Amino acid sequence: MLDKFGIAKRIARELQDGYYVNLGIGIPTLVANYIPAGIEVVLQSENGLLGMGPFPFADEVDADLINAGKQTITTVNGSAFFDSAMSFGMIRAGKVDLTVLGAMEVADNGDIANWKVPGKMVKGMGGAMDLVAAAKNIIVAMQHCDKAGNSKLLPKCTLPITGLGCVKKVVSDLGVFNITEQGFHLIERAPGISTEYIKEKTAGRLVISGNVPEMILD
Amino acid sequence: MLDKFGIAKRIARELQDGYYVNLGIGIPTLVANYIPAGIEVVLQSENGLLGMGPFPFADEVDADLINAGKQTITTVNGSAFFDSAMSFGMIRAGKVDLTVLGAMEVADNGDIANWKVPGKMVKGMGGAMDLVAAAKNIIVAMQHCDKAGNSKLLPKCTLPITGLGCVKKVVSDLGVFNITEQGFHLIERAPGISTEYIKEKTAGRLVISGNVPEMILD
Amino acid sequence: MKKIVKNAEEAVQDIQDGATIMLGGFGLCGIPENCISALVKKGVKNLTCISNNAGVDDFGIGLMLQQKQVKKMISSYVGENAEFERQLLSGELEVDLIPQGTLATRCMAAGYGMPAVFTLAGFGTEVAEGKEVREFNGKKYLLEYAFDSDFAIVKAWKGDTHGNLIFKATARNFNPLMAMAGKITIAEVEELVPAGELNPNEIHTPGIYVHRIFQGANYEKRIEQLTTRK
Amino acid sequence: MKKIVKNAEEAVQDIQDGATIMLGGFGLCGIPENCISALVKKGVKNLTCISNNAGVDDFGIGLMLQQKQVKKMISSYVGENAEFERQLLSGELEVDLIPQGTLATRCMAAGYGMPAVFTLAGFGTEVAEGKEVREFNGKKYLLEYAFDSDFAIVKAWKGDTHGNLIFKATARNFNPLMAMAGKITIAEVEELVPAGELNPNEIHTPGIYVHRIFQGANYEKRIEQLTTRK
Repeated sequence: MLDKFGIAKRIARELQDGYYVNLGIGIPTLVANYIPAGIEVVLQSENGLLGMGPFPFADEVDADLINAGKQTITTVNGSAFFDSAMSFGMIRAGKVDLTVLGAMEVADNGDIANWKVPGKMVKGMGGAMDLVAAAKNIIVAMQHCDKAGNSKLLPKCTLPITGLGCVKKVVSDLGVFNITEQGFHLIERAPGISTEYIKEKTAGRLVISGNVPEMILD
Repeated sequence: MLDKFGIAKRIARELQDGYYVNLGIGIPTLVANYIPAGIEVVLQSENGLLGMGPFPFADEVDADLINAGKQTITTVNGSAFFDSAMSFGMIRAGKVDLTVLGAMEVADNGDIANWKVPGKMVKGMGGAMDLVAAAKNIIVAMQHCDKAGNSKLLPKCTLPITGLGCVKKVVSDLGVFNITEQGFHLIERAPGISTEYIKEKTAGRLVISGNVPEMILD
Repeated sequence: MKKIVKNAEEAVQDIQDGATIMLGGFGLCGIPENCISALVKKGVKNLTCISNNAGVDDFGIGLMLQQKQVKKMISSYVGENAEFERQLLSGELEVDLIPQGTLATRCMAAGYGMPAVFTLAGFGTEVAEGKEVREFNGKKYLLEYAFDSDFAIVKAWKGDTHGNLIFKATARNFNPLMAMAGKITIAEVEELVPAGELNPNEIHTPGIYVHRIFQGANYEKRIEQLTTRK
Repeated sequence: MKKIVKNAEEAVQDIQDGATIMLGGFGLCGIPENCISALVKKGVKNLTCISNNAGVDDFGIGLMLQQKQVKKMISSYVGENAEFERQLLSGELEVDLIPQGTLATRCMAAGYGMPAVFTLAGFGTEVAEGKEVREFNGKKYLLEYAFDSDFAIVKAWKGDTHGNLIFKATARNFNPLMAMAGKITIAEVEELVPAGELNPNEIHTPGIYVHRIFQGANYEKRIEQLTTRK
């Protein structure tokens, strides 16, 4: 089973040199810590920055320099600032190579729900609907099951939808799944997790073809 | 009768402090020379400048600094550069207070034709269609008649239209006309020009109410 | 050209009950602190506020919520704020949640004289309910309308007496977009300089969009999530 | 990240006959001189060029017209150029004339992922023929589509190794809009610096939009209308 760092580490392997990447709040943010050596990736923060750097040292903190999670951050060499319309413009135009975000539910056709739970206070979708509707490559980082052990990889989302048919890949604590016409295509098992266990924990259509390798991290 | 300098001088009286003004090529450009003392006007050049200054001294010439007529120019204190989308965006959004341009024909309902003569090489509308469609206040600077003596203030444009019902005022060599529902409303006669003469030279509907004053320039 | 006003009180003096106002900023970053204080002091009510967020309990738009000045929020993300939640649940406050990119683009559309835009965000979701859908090149878009706001209130880093503005870092966010979109645009700036001191090549918002400008005072610039490394 | 190419020849090497290319500049101001020369040298044919103007007889796009490389021009104002007129009248060259603001906005739309925009320009004129008209708030707008271009070729003042661009004065014009709009965007710059040397607050075109960049050489920057005072 992968912990959140493992999920982030596995997703980081999808990065390629020169990629422009938007990392959502939570596990996706951790992906930045595992960018493979030798490749250069530019992080987009949708509040108006390309080239997001690490958190600042205490004496570098600047209230005017935050990320989309409202955390204080830094720039890197080659950073650029812009307004929110251009930021979502570049997302909408497909200029961002990869978007990584969390989800409450993913359906086997790529639908995603991650913004609203009926009955709970609704805080809003922020940039999530723009990102999922327009990003050309979306990977979801998520726990495979909720706290009660129910699958969050479903035949159909039960929560209000954030976007239709947009997720390309899911990396959960149990494995890596490509979204295909046939459903969740298991391509790697998390360390120590059997295909049987994954079958049991996946409510949506699951495709397992041949021997699925166990992933090796590090 | 007004010469081109007189037309420009008369139009300059329409300027008010704080106006943002777009001046077209030809007579309109001359208006900049007659801005009344004590008021500040900002000239927009639709290729991407607010705050157009005078022509440069020979040693100031910069090929990267031109106006919409492709002439070398200068900036003033408070100038700002921007791209062509923002430039026409501010025009379209009605932020430019006054647009002055030339015309081949104006109709008594405010239609204007100034971009194309059938049978002649068509060079294009440049920014003229954007300006006439979107500017909130358009004054046309023009000769009242063509070289053959035919009125260019018409009941209906004969040339291909640049924009519909957009002209608010015409300043010709013969007088000043507000465009109203009733047609060209003569509000001032050029020095030495009689209302009779203006009637004779105006093909479109002309409104003359009471004694029309002769304008006094300087 | 008389764009300079003395202070925030003068800048907002004609904002009436029931007005629709845009307020720049993302979270607490780049918000017009001085004008918000002045609006609280003025006590104007029944406002419709277009702003990406609604502040926190004791800062930003949260201060206006405390005084029950806001009738409706149009935002992409709210609720960092207990009073907000209370008013929402009690029905005192109306909220219109809009995808962040759509919010930004509807501001830009207003500033560029575009009455409506097509955007992908929200198609197939409850955001799309009642909206016109149109397909282009096999993708489905929602038709979204330009905002119509009486006032836009923005905060810039530097400004000049012609109203030209330069924003700093990610405090830019919605500010230049809203600056373009207000019927009346008010800019508060950290540093106000005479026309000619800003480089014309570095202006983010040309002065034509700005009707009133003043140098603000006592910026707190509160940080919502202070994160550092060692 | 490998955006740097050696020179214009390398930058344009995969532009094929029949390509649609955008070329930045207004008149001769801010045109990509080096890439135009390289395209002339390469001899690529049947190009559709989206550019506000078409150069003069012996400079700018005029050089490509001399070599009969252009099948169609999409512009707002042309014909400062005898060869252009000759080809147009003889039917060798096709021309699509578009209002300047519409041209600019259709570029921006492509860069912002907006499939179409509504604009006032041209309503009631021959430009509107065959176009969809829609009324908003009592005004009639034309529906105009985002451009779809294989390459955008722009000229900037400064650029860095990440592709960030800064333009100078009115040489900005269409350049940042086209930079956003190309499937492949090529930028030639007067000065190419390492990432980190440009102020992130002063970037006009973020590098995400730029695929290839090089420092150009021997800029002539010809002036179309030299006007001076004494």
